[in-house]
Amino acid sequence: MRALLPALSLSVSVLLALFPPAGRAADAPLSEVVRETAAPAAVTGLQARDYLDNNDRGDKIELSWCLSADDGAGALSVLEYRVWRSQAPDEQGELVATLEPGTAAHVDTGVTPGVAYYYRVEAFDGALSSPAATAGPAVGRINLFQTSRLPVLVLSLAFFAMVIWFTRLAARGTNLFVRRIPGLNAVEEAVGRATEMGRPVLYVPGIGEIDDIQTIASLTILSHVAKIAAEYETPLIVPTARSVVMSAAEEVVKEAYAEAGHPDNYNPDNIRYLSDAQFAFAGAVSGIMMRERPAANLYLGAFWAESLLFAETGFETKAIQVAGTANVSQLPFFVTACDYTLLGEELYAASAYLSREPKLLGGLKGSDWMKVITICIIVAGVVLTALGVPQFGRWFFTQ
Amino acid sequence: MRREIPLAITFLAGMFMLVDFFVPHHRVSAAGEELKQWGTIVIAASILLGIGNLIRVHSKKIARRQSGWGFSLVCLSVMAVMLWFGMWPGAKLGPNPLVGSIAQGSYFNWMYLNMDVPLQGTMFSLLAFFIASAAYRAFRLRSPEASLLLISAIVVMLGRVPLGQLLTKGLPEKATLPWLTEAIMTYPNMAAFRGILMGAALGVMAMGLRIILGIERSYLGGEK
Amino acid sequence: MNRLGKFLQIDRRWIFLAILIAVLAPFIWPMGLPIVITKPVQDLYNAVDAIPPNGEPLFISIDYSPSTVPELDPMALAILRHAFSKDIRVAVLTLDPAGYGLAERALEAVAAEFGKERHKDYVFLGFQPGISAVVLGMGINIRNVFPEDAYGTPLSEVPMMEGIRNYDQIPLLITLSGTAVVEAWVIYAHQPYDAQIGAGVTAVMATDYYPFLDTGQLVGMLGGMRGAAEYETLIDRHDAGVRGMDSQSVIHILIIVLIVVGNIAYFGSRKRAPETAGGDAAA
Amino acid sequence: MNMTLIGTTLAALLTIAVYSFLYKDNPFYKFAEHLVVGVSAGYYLVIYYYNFIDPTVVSPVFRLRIGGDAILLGGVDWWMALIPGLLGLILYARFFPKIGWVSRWALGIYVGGYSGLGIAPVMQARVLDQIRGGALPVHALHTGQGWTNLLLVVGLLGTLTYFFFSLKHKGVLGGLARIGIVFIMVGFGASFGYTVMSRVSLLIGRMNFLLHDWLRIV
Repeated sequence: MRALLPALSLSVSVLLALFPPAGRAADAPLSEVVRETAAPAAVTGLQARDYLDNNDRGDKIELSWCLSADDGAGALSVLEYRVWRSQAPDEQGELVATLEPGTAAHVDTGVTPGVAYYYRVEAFDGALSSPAATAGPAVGRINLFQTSRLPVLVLSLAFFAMVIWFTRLAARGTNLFVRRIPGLNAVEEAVGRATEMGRPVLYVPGIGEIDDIQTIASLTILSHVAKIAAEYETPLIVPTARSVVMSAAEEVVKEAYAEAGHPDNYNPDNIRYLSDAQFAFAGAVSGIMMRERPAANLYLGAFWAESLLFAETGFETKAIQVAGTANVSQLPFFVTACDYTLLGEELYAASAYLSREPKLLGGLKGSDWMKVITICIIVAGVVLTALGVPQFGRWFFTQ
Repeated sequence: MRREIPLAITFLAGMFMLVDFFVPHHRVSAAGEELKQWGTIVIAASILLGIGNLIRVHSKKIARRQSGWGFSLVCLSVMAVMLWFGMWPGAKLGPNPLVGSIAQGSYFNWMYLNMDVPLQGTMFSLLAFFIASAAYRAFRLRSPEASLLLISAIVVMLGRVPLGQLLTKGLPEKATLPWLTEAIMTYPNMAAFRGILMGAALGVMAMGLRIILGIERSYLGGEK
Repeated sequence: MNRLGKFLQIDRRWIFLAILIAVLAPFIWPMGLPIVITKPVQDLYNAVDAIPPNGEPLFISIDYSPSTVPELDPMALAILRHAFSKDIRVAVLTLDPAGYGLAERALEAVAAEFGKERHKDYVFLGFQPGISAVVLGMGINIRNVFPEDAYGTPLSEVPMMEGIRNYDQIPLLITLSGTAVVEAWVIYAHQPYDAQIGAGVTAVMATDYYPFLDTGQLVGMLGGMRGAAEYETLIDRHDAGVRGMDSQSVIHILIIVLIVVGNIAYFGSRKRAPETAGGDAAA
Repeated sequence: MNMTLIGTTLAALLTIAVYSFLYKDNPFYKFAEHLVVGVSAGYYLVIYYYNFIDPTVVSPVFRLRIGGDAILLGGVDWWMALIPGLLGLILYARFFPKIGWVSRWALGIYVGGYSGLGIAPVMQARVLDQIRGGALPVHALHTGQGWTNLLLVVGLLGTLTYFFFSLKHKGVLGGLARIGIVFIMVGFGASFGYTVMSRVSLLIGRMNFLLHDWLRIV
């Protein structure tokens, strides 16, 4: 008996070498060959087509098939399905997926749009593969509009229309009402006090990058502050944490001094880049407060944790402090530690209000009426859900 | 022309990125990726602008022997040392260079971990002290609103630490501090922050639109 | 000015001293107060726990800088220990230039602790600037934004990254951050690509992200050192997070006492001497 | 003494130097303050160079890696990498008054691109999704869920009203805005509580470093 087994396997392997079963890898281990001599049944009905949800980038092809007859049954039980992809009908191509038994569909997400692909699917039982089912060509079609994002487009366009409309209205000289923003007058007052005391004004435009809207709003306010400072002939120190913000601040201040008729008083050394690192910046600004003793500290822009460090050090040096940020987590500190605070959106409103440029009010008014629309949609949503209309939530589900 | 070209560039770049969001076409996204890459390269290249300003301000201080010029010298020389340790090309030879490398174990990395990290962390932690003094001198029950702020702050401060949780241990679940904290976070806090989030989002979009359309141009430096 | 008014004006350095004592004392005499697990932490723990071992990797984005190390480093260590103890593969990246050294330090330390092998069990992808560009780019192909790992090995030669193409093959991505980077992951990875995002944030940012938990935009969240302490309790490996919780309790109580005393002194002094009342803040 | 021990001791001394600021401004603090500015400036410069300028501009343009130029930009030739390099360079045109205005082109690409990039995703994640999350069913007032949903809806509407600038806050509008400010203040309080936690954690972290990592007494 002991001699019989090797002899048997030898003869089988010779036979197999002469008449290989379809799909078998030529170097399959001998022992497995002994155990199994037939591959699992092939899958049937393989189909390949463009993935149809109209939102993809054309990089997906959807496959479906009927399970191999041996899936989940007997000794030839399928262990996995293997999906191959190629660009020619008779090529083996690249293995793109191995799937668990019981799977009869797959979305191939790695295709190049517009290229024709052929697919082969094989059932594999651990040793042998079934004959491959083939399908193709299938082409991933590129879509030009992502329909699932339609609600975003509709609301955005409505919003744009309102902003543009109000901006034009303002440009034509229509008086647009904006409610009083507490603390706005304090800015001028603070600069005035610094002048009386003969000490500089410190203006920190936040630590946001130039693409942060708060930074841009802050630069608009800075232009206004610089004009007052120039008129009062009070030094204005602007420390920044970003290089680009520094160069923009230089331009803004230089120009404000020129407009105020004091271009010679502009001191480039007072617009300083300190550090990109948050607390290196915070520490250095605290140092400026302790040593150069500004009498008015204005913190307007995007602030994070350094807010309280500034506000408390400024309190210690007895400066009058005005702050404003849309970073909500910092507002409690500014509110408690500073003399005046612009809350959230008031910062944007202030930039429109202070620049005395009616055009800028358009954005504010547009946002305001968008808020009304938002409120209406929420109320409508609440009512519709109460009435048992579920479509509402679905419409707002975007991807 | 000095004014129009940058505004046109802003408009085109902005509109393209806006359209990119709605168009899944791979060529559009590839071009969008490219444009974003350009933007970030501009920012990366800008860092020298700031460093240049830093060097100018401090070297002026040193040259004029202004008060504290010694500290300016510290600042500039440490920066030079960091650059030397980090980028000296001649030292890149050898399997595990200590100079000219930023890998773990190099001098550059050592300076970062033992100087930059502790200094920044410690400066940040100064806030714990400042919060205490602000709490003592500024948190007043001046108005009903201020009282609400204080009460909810105290509940959260107690509800999130083990000692506070022990205080209300025997009480029914809905009277315990952790439950109240969760309730404040999940209801009033969420409603308010959601509202602020939406409002701020509109502000951001309005400003974005104004920039693209060239209405807001202060970042380009004034009006001329 | 009366006595209460004077009490209000004490040198703030006494307050600083009180805080210093309050933080140091529990280190020397620990109280060992119990730690209750909250839902967002449990959710994140479960999400990590559900990742199959030696399969698709957990991605951790170390998006913090030196200033928030005390809060976020314990989280990174706890999550890494959890993953490695369950043989979950880990890929680490950073979107913060200052996070490079920190990410490397945390990953190498925990990997050595568990005897894990680079490129087989974990990979460090390094730093790429341009937050939204990187996050969006990873949705198309990780190799577009991280063509090689931090040490110059092409990703195609990293065995554990085989077949990992974009968010479809990432079971969970955890961002640890003290800034708005978390929102970038939600907006540019979860929204367009349906990536599963978890977050570990500083306590101060936690309030901002509660609305995202409710809508499922974040699967779970660790908030501050307390979150780290809870995670450490869940994996039963106490470290800096748990060690600090006693001090946290004591200082919170101290600050509340300061608020109460400050108010008593303020209103007490005002009743007798109304002219000292200074409206110093606008709400 | 090995490098690790020297490093930890140095870090501990710098930590103490920063804390000395709490007593008063002094030379040790000034030293630490200038040191950290220098170290971090050097750090950023080097990290940006290695991770960004080198792989995207310097390598593709100057080293002309054979067939491998395209690593980052998905099929971009080396000359394409010149464009962002030039954009970076023209930022420095501002130092030459005659061509200074060219530097605005680079800013235009950056600010314009990112403004456009931000609009739609912000509308989606912060407006649409939050509308979906905010419009909760409130009809089932016989259940606890109904009441909490009502609370959330009213709080949201109140907050939105508070930030409405176009009309004076009077009447119904004033009432809603008043509810809004109540919610905002409770939210701020919670935020304050969490921030206290956060800052205290940082302090604890530094103390843990001093006592555990450096002195090893706990």
